[in-house]
Amino acid sequence: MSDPILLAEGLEYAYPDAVMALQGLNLRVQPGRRLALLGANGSGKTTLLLHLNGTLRPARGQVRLDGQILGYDRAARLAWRSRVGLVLQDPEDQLFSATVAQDVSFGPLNQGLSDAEARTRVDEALASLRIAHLAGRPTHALSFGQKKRVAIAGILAMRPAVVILDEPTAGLDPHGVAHLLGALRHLQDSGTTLVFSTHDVDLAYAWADDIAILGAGRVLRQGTAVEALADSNLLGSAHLRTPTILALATALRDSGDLEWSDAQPPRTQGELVELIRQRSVHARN
Amino acid sequence: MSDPILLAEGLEYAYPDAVMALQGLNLRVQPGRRLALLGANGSGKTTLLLHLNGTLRPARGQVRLDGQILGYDRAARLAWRSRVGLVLQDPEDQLFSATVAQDVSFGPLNQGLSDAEARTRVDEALASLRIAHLAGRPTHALSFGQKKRVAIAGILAMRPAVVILDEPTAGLDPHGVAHLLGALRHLQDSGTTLVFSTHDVDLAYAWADDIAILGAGRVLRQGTAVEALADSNLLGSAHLRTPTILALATALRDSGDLEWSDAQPPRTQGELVELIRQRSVHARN
Amino acid sequence: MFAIDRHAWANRWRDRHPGERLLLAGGGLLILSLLPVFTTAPLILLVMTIATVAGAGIPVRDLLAFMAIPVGFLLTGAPFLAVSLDLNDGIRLAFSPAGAMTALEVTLRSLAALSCLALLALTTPVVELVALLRRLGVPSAIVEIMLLIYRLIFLFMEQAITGQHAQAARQGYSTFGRSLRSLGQLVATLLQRALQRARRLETGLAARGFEGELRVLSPVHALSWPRLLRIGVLLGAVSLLALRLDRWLG
Amino acid sequence: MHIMEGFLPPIHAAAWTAVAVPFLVVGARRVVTLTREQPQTRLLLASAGAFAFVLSALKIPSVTGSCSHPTGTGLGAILFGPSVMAVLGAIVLLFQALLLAHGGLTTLGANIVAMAVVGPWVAYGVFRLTRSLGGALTIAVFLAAMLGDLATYLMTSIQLALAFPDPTSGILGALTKFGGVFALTQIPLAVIEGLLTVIVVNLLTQYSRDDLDALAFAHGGAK
Repeated sequence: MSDPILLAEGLEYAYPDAVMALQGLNLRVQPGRRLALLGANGSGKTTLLLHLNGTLRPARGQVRLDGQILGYDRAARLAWRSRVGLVLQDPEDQLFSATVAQDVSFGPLNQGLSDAEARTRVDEALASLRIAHLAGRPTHALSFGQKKRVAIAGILAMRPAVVILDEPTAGLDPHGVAHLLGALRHLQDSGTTLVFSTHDVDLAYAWADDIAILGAGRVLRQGTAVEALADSNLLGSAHLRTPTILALATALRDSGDLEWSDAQPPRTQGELVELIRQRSVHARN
Repeated sequence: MSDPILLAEGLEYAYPDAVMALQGLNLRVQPGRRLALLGANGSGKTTLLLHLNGTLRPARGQVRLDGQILGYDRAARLAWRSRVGLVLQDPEDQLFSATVAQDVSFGPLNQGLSDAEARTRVDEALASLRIAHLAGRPTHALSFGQKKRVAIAGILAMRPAVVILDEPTAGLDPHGVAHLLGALRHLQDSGTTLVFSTHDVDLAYAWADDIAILGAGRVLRQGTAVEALADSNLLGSAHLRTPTILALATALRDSGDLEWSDAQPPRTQGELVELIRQRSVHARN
Repeated sequence: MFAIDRHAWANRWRDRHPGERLLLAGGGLLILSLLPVFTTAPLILLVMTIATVAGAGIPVRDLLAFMAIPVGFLLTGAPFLAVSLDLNDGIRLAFSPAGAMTALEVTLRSLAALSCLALLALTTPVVELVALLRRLGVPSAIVEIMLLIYRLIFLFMEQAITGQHAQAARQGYSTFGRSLRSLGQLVATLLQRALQRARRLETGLAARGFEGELRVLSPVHALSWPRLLRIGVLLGAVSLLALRLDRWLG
Repeated sequence: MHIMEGFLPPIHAAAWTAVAVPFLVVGARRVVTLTREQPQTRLLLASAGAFAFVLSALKIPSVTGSCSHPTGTGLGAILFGPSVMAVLGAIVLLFQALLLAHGGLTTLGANIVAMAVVGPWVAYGVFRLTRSLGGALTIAVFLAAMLGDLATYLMTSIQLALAFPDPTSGILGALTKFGGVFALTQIPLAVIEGLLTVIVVNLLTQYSRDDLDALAFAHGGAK
């Protein structure tokens, strides 16, 4: 196992109105992988994300970036946020400028880049999310899915090593989800580490390399997707459920209809259907 | 087929910024059933819902309630909204009062009920959604799922014959979805007609009696859930996809592993797993 | 979101009529205004603190947190009263014994008054106090607007905080100039969203028969006459004791 | 800066409350008329009021590093007009006292006079005057917000000076004392608030004309 790029150790945090949000949370983020933070509403996902980019400061515990314990003075936070980008759930919360290109340029300009450099970054970020054609459009006239992608582009333009996304697929239709995941995959291929929070077990199973299951302000289990989702009791107690594809694939293996190894389980509808087809072709031959 | 309780005929509507939202839309809502309006973002779902309760007035076409063409004067709208309740997607758009009980009392009082009657309605509505314990709680301190249920209670307290819900499960975790659907099922058992919009094909398939597929401001197809979802090309062109359970059940039938009739297809993860188990028990016997 | 509000909704007196606390806190402020400060203030401070902590069950720590910011203001403000400024002979600052007495008086009165405010604010939801305004002749349109403001404050605060987090994530507060610009963008966006929310609420409430008025059921809290009487007696006793002590101290 | 609970002598607290009342009555009448003509105005005004509360809770970036909050009087007066602002400002001040322990009940009247009456009226007056003299919108907004802010603090200084005249040099000396302290801390903040308000109004006029039109009702369409 390589050294984690981000490491949260014993985080504790309570909101001003005394609601305890994190209660001794430990998490490791491996570089270059996709980590899903899977948890029900109120399990502390968003609070954790705000700790991972230094927005919130834990009452106890610490966050390490590349092994270094992070400070909370201004300079440290600025450096931290250049390495770790955070995309919040509601794009309305993070689009402040009149046009798409202006909005995406906000981060690079704040980083002190020149106008020309910022422009390059904007073009790059929009292209990597396949929304270059939106550059001149007014932000308020975008569809929800477009706003979501513009918000992500605003972070990408800062070229962070880790991109953290809060519920990236919330509110998107199947087509929008596919489009977004395609763009994120492209991002990962270029070496970016991805962390995303979700309560969608099917999404986490289909799309994450690693999963951390959150409940009551703690990480209840962390491992590869299959490891983390194996225990249906744990999932139930976290107000979650077993992913549909995994449940069916398991039932089909139990009934002797299908064979697959834990190392390479079917993850998506397409993969499972394919497996069923192949088997029936086999059976016929 | 019984007479529709709501009937939309040739609805056309354009927003002030000239975006055409409905383009000759026809829809029939059968009494006592659950109808899903399934469509991608921007397909006109919300605009349609706002027509069904008389909030928006079509440029062309008409809406019939119990066979009567509906008017748009004040009295007609009030009467209409007493019969047809609308729950918006974001509960924050419908909750305005400081405590739950106060908020829920708003509709009944507007209907001209006495304080005592309104109080009874509030208690009833809260009980039917299993949130009686929240009555005295401040609205702003509720969780998202609780807010959603309080917003629905605010409509139920008016005792509408039809309840329309815009994306009722959006933002809810698996546990919250299960809880909400349980409450809505209970509502249907008492004779209420339910119409809900969603872009979640799995939800629509698992939970609707009838489905209308929307695309580009029209109903592309309406029928029972299985009928409406049979054509995967149509779903693709509407930016949707085949529900996972239906896709797998079909693959398993095609491969000869499973038998089921179109009249009673497996709808949920549980049903399909059960079917697989039964078959393997059969096979062994 | 606000610690004060959380206590107001969940304390031992939650189900009692807000008029009772209003009488206690308001009566405390009244006698504090009418009677000699040096003897009345400590008594009021004592009574209100005991009522808040032992009566309503507010933890001492949270009561102290309530007092912390205003007391900070007091500690920086009051010393100014003890200093006199002589303008005749150039500008000269000097300690003034009379001013020191004023400073002490102001400090005592502020602390006592603050304890009355704490009792009221920590035990009574703002909306229940606002509802009482209707009886004082405040037009119902104003009262309804106040109640709605209360509800929307939480919504908009959340958006403001989240918006600032989002801007900070993009280095929006890295320099003074950028901070100002980010804050300006945030405020403009918040206003736009506030107005959008008003329009969406109009649709949402129309579905519930909204025609302009925002009438809802009032919560039923029975007014307890025995308790009101006891509060009256308590305030009377404090007044008498304060006067007696004042005479005794001469 | 709010005058805290109990700080003013009772007579002064009562007197300032009496001064505030007529402004509130006039403002309330205007609000009642507006809501009668257009019932939905309730929602719009409530949103405006909640916005004003949130605005006053935001932290202003400061050069020195100490924390401060915008008063919002200038922006509020320009957007909503001074008579409506008196009511909204009073509501915000009451809520600040009860939710945040900023200000107080006995000092509510004095704080209303300074922050919800004097500040907004000065801001509004400066804004109209500058505009009618042909000043650019940016200049008018800056002056309105800055002077509205300073007027608020000047008024607070006067209130404190009247309540606590200097033992040697009387009210004038006290005013110099309080005013001097406030001037030192407040002039930079007033300038910052002026700049901030310019940024906000510029953004709104560029990208959000409809919203400004929607608000213009509150003061008879004044722009």
